[in-house]
Amino acid sequence: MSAVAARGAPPALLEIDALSVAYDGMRALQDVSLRAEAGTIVALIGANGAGKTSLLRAISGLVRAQAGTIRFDGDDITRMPAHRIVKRGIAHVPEGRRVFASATVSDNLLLGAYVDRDSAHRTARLESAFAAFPILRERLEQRASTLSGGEQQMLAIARGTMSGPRLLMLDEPSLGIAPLLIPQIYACIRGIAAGGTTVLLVEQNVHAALGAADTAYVLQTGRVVLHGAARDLIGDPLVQEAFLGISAV
Amino acid sequence: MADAGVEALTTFEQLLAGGLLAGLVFALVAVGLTLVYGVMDVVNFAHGEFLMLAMYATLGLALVGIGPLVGLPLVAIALFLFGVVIYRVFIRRLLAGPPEATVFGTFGLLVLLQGLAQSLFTGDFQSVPHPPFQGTLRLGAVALSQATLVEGIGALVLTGALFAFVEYTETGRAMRAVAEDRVAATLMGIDVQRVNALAFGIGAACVGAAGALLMLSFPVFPTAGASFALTAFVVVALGGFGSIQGALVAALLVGMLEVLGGYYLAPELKMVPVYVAYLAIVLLRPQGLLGRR
Amino acid sequence: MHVRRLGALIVTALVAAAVSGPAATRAADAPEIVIGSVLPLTGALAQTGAGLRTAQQLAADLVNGHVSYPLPMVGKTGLPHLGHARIRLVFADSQGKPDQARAAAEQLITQEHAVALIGTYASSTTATASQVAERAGIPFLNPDSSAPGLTARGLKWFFRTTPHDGTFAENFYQFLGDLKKSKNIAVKRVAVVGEDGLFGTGAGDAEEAGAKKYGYDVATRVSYPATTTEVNAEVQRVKTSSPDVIFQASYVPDALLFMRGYKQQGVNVKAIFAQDAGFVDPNFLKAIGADAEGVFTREVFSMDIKYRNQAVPLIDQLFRQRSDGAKPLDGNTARDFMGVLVLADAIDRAGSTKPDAIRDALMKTNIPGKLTLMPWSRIHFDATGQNDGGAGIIEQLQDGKYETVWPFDVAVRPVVWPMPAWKH
Amino acid sequence: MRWHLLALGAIVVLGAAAAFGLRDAVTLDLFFTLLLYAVLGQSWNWISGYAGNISFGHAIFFGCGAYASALCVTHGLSPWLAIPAGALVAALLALVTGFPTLALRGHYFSIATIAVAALVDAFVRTQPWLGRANGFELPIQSGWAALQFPDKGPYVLLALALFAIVQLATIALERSRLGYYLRALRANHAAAASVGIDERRWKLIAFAWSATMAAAAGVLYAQYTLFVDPPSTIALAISIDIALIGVVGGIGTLWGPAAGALVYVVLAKGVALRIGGTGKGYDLVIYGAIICLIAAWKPHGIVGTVVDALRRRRGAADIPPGATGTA
Amino acid sequence: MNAATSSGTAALLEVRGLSKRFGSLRALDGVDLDVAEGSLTGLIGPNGAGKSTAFSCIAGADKPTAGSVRFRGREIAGLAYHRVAALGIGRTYQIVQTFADMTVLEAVTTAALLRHPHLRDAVAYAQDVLAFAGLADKRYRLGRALTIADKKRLEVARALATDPSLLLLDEVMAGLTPSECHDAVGLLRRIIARGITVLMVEHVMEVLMPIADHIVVIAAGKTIFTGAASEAVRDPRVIEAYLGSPLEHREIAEHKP
Repeated sequence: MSAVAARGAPPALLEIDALSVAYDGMRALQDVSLRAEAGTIVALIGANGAGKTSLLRAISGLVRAQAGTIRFDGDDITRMPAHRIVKRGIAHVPEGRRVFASATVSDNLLLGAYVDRDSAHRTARLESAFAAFPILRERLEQRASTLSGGEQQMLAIARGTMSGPRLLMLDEPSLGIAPLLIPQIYACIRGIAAGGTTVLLVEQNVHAALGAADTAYVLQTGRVVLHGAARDLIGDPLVQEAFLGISAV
Repeated sequence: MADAGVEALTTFEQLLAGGLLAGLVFALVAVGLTLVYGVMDVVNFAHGEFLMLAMYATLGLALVGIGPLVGLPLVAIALFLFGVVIYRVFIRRLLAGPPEATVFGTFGLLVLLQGLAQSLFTGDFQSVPHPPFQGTLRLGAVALSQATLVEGIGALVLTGALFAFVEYTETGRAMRAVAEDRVAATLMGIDVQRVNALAFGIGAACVGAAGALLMLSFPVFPTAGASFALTAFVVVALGGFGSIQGALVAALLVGMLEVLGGYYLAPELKMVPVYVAYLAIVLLRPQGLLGRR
Repeated sequence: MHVRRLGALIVTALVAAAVSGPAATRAADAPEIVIGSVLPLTGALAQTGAGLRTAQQLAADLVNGHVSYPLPMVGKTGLPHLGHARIRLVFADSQGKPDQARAAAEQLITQEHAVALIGTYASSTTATASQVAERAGIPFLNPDSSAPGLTARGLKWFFRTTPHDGTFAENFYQFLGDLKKSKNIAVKRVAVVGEDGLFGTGAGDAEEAGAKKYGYDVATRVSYPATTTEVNAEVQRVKTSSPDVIFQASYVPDALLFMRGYKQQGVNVKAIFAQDAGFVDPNFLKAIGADAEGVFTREVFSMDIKYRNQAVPLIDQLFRQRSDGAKPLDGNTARDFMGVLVLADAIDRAGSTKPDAIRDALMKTNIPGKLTLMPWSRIHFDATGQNDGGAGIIEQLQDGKYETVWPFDVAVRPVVWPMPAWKH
Repeated sequence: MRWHLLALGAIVVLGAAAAFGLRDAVTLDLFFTLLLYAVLGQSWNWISGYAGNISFGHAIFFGCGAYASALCVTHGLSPWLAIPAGALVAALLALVTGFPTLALRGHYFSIATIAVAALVDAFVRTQPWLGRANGFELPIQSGWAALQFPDKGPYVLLALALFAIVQLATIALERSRLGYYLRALRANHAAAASVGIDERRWKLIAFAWSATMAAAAGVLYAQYTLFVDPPSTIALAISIDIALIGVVGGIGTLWGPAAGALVYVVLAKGVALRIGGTGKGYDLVIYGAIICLIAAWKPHGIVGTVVDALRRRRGAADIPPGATGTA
Repeated sequence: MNAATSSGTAALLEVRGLSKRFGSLRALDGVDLDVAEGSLTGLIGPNGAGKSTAFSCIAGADKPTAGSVRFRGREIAGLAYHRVAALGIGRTYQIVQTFADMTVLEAVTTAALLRHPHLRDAVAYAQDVLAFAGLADKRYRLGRALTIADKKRLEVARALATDPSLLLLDEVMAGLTPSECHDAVGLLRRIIARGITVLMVEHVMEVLMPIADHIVVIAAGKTIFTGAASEAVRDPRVIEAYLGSPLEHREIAEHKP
């Protein structure tokens, strides 16, 4: 049941081995191992405070690992400064979206492409972002603060794709979004993965997450308690308990 | 005696024009300060001393035959480098401490730079020899100093350039991102330390340009920056810390209030309307005229 | 002219040798007499203070030396009535702050056992330092502070050689009176302009009082913050009050702002009377050029005066040698130089280092104007301790140089009246 | 707490011994200045340290006391009257200016204090009854009734008494509702409100007391220096000196202001005395460099650093109350 | 329009039509809820539903854009934060808000000073509260040096020390291990036993099920359900809002770019 990275298996795009993280007097992650193969969608699920966000923050370099290693495309990025990790090809769409509220939609998107200034790349990525979220094209010159919550979420995801990452990490992309829009966002996430980008997804909406993901990891109080193919996990009572506590009813 | 009304009107026009130009000069000095604040939340209390160094640099160039306007880019570049170095070796450290560390750290810098100027350049008042634009421009009954006019135009160009830089360039965009959300900016691949250093350098370069222009009409001495800096702090706070447009609007307002207050109230009370306006405005809008939050 | 310059050079060389070399005639065991000097050696006035210190030290060295000048006590190898005791100046820093001046005075009296104090330039620091001397019963000689109130405090131990703002203001009105007599000029309205610190306020008050006394109208009184960066309102106020002359007390930056403002706004007056300070600063002249032509200033000293004392250029030479940046002797440094001589003279005449004796001697001081560097009739203290022989001079900027134009008997140039109109 | 009282007691005993035993005016002057600035720093510390509103206008309250003293003496009233009068005016000024401004946060408050101080300065400079730029010179008198002495001893005793009162008041503050509330407000004003703390009310109380202390120091200063004018009492430069003393020592700590005053007196006065006489500003260079170094390497100030070190040594674990400077 | 007021039931807190906008963002869009005296009411909803904003508006930390908040029949909407606290509403924060540089005892004492102005009394009361909350042995630790569970406990203790009649608890269980959760539930039961009315925001319904008398579910800024906990988990609106509807591949395919 424990998630041990399969030794001897071919190297995955992202390989995390025995990662431990602590901050603010709190042990956030303990001995976490995880693999994400190129082009797949990996879901991280678990209750609030289980350590999902901490894991993403550790990968993107926002918090320092106390022990363990994070390897991306074969290279050790455990102690790399956050801004250089982005250059390596990892984009992180953080919890709470954190769009640049007073900047325009267009500026937000261009900031997403900060590490890649090739204008042809930018144009192409802009086009695919608009294809995924047509509303953004209409809102291009509006300040991000004037967007609705759902639009801000779309902007955040689109911004994450603008650097052309090989790994896109999404922290609760369905948060605060009208249910009607969720399928649209997930369709887009699948589209991104289909384009060859690996997606690491933290999600509270278990059905949405497991429906979209290839593999999934269940976290509880900083540890991986379960992992496997997403399809297999959907019906697992442990998942319901770990995350919802509703199965008991 | 019917002329009395006409004369009063002329005086008013003259004061208005004078206030406007004075305001532009304040904007010239304030704009670099507000940029630095906006990006990294630091009020650089040594801002006036940066200005003073720029004025000395301009003087030095003038003494070897390079006039203030030609020297301006050189001074701006020199101040830029100075700003970057100061950020890298000093300000960065302050940012890691408690909020009051930046306050007294930059105060220490103020004292240090004044002392250095005193020991290097003596306390004498010094002006550039034969500065250009010493004439007067007349628009009807209104007479304006050419030098102040050039300074005012410089202020507009500088404010405009800075605004355009921050709004429309890649780096400016990165600065805005850092200003708004350091973490999110990092996630865009922006090196926050580098952007901070750059912003501090550009803030210093603005002061460099301001210093070069001010040498058209002011002498330099070790405490020359202080007179401008105090007004600049009020301008920046009034406009909203971090807002470039806010600084321009506030500077014009301060210039107007100072000149009109000085005339219609009393010259010794000329700063009274300025400070009262500051208090009134921040009490109604705690974030300043065009500040956010 | 040439002869005089040559003579000056020779004497200079001799004095330089005398001052720097060992004085053979000095009694080896002659006691030292300590005079405490409180000066602004750090802070905003530090540079002025450094010059004053140089001037005072020069005076002390000349008193202790053996080269003679037509100046009191100079060249007698110390104080003859005290066994050729040398005087030693001990300096203490006022930082230009009243509380620090007080502490400095106390230090000099209690630790250095100074027999008399001299200083302190800024009127506010002189006020506190002189109180310490008063309390301790030690004579205090003030050569350089201009607030009139200093000698109106009823102090027993306070003596001031320099004329004060009241005298300077009176000088301007006397000058106007003289002009009226000789040239039949008519001045009625005066504008009084000054920075809002002690300097500008003191000068302005005295000028306003003078206007009342001599029957002039005060067209406007403009008091502005010294650190201001623009004077639009101030200049308009002066302009709309349409004065005949302007009295002005400003430092360099504000003096420049005002002069440019007057020119731009076409404020045409018959004369601008400056309270020296910013208006006589070399940089002011350099920066403003021909536009300041015709400006008058009050002074206490000028190298261009028809001096009655041939020591003036020689002391100037010596001072230049010692001062930072070869600065010429000016009103401040000349007054402080003389201050030390006045004290030395009194101590010598007292023949004692007892404070009472020195005070009595000071009260009997009577040095003829010819034996000073100053354009004064004499140095003699009235009951308040104020030198009643002090007077200012009035200079006018002519051909880029301040030339003495009043009193007429020491003037080197005739008055140009009115000031030339602004050239555009 | 016991240690604080013992330390204070030791200082009072030593200071009193110095006041009675020493005749050396220079040393006594240094003591007096040190104590006076420690009082001013502590006064500033109440509002800017404990409550966290960094003020750059604190000198106006000092000025209230100094001017009250000058007015009393020049109008033939007892200078003792200036203590309550100056304190009252200062407290009122604090209430009137604090009511609108204390709600401002961060630099907006700091600039507001500069603005208020500039307005007070402009007011004084235009009022003939306040002596305008000329200020007041207090006539020389002697004796306890006149609060003036030919020797330094009594002044040092008075300053020592004031210092002791202010330190005791601060110890009491740290152990009072007000002190707890101020620290809570500084740490987190929203959380403080959630436990029912009325920010404006408590900060106004602190501001008024703070002003009162500064005014008392002002009276003592005026009676000591016998000269009161705007640059030496209410100017921005004085306010900045006071603030620097507060932060260099360590804000929000009981002994910080005293430590800051020590550094200030030793550096600003000592360095100036030793090497300032050239007019070349070396004293400023050294003083400025030291402030910079403290800001960069000891940003919590001297006492703040000691307190942090103590805490760290004890493993941030079971520190009984009163064992550290802030407890 | 306001049934609860006229009915005269013992509703300690009545919220009607509570709305809050931040710029163009509608955080709350008409929330209604009642909290009966002595009850434990759970406020649940998905992340971003507006639970914390509703708390802030009730506690006075935010001013609602519209709507009414009545506490003991008295309108308190828009009242200053500290006055609401003084009236007897205590709260905790979702993201722990410590008083930096204060020990546990000092922080709780600060709160106790509201009802016990003398420090000695406040400290004594704070000691009681800490013992009650199970923090007595950590009273000299700095707040920032506690574990997350103890920080949450400290927040509860701090709020309790103001002697509230209504306690608003914002996700006090989030991030706790099962055994810590167990302890926290124990504390909650003791709080209720003291007669303090509790309104608590939770994300995890499991916690609320056994202890809540009443559940209010909000989603997208609106109240969508009020009733017993056991009913809530069966309510289709709640399930959809809370769990999200299962994504059909068909749906995704429709939206495929």
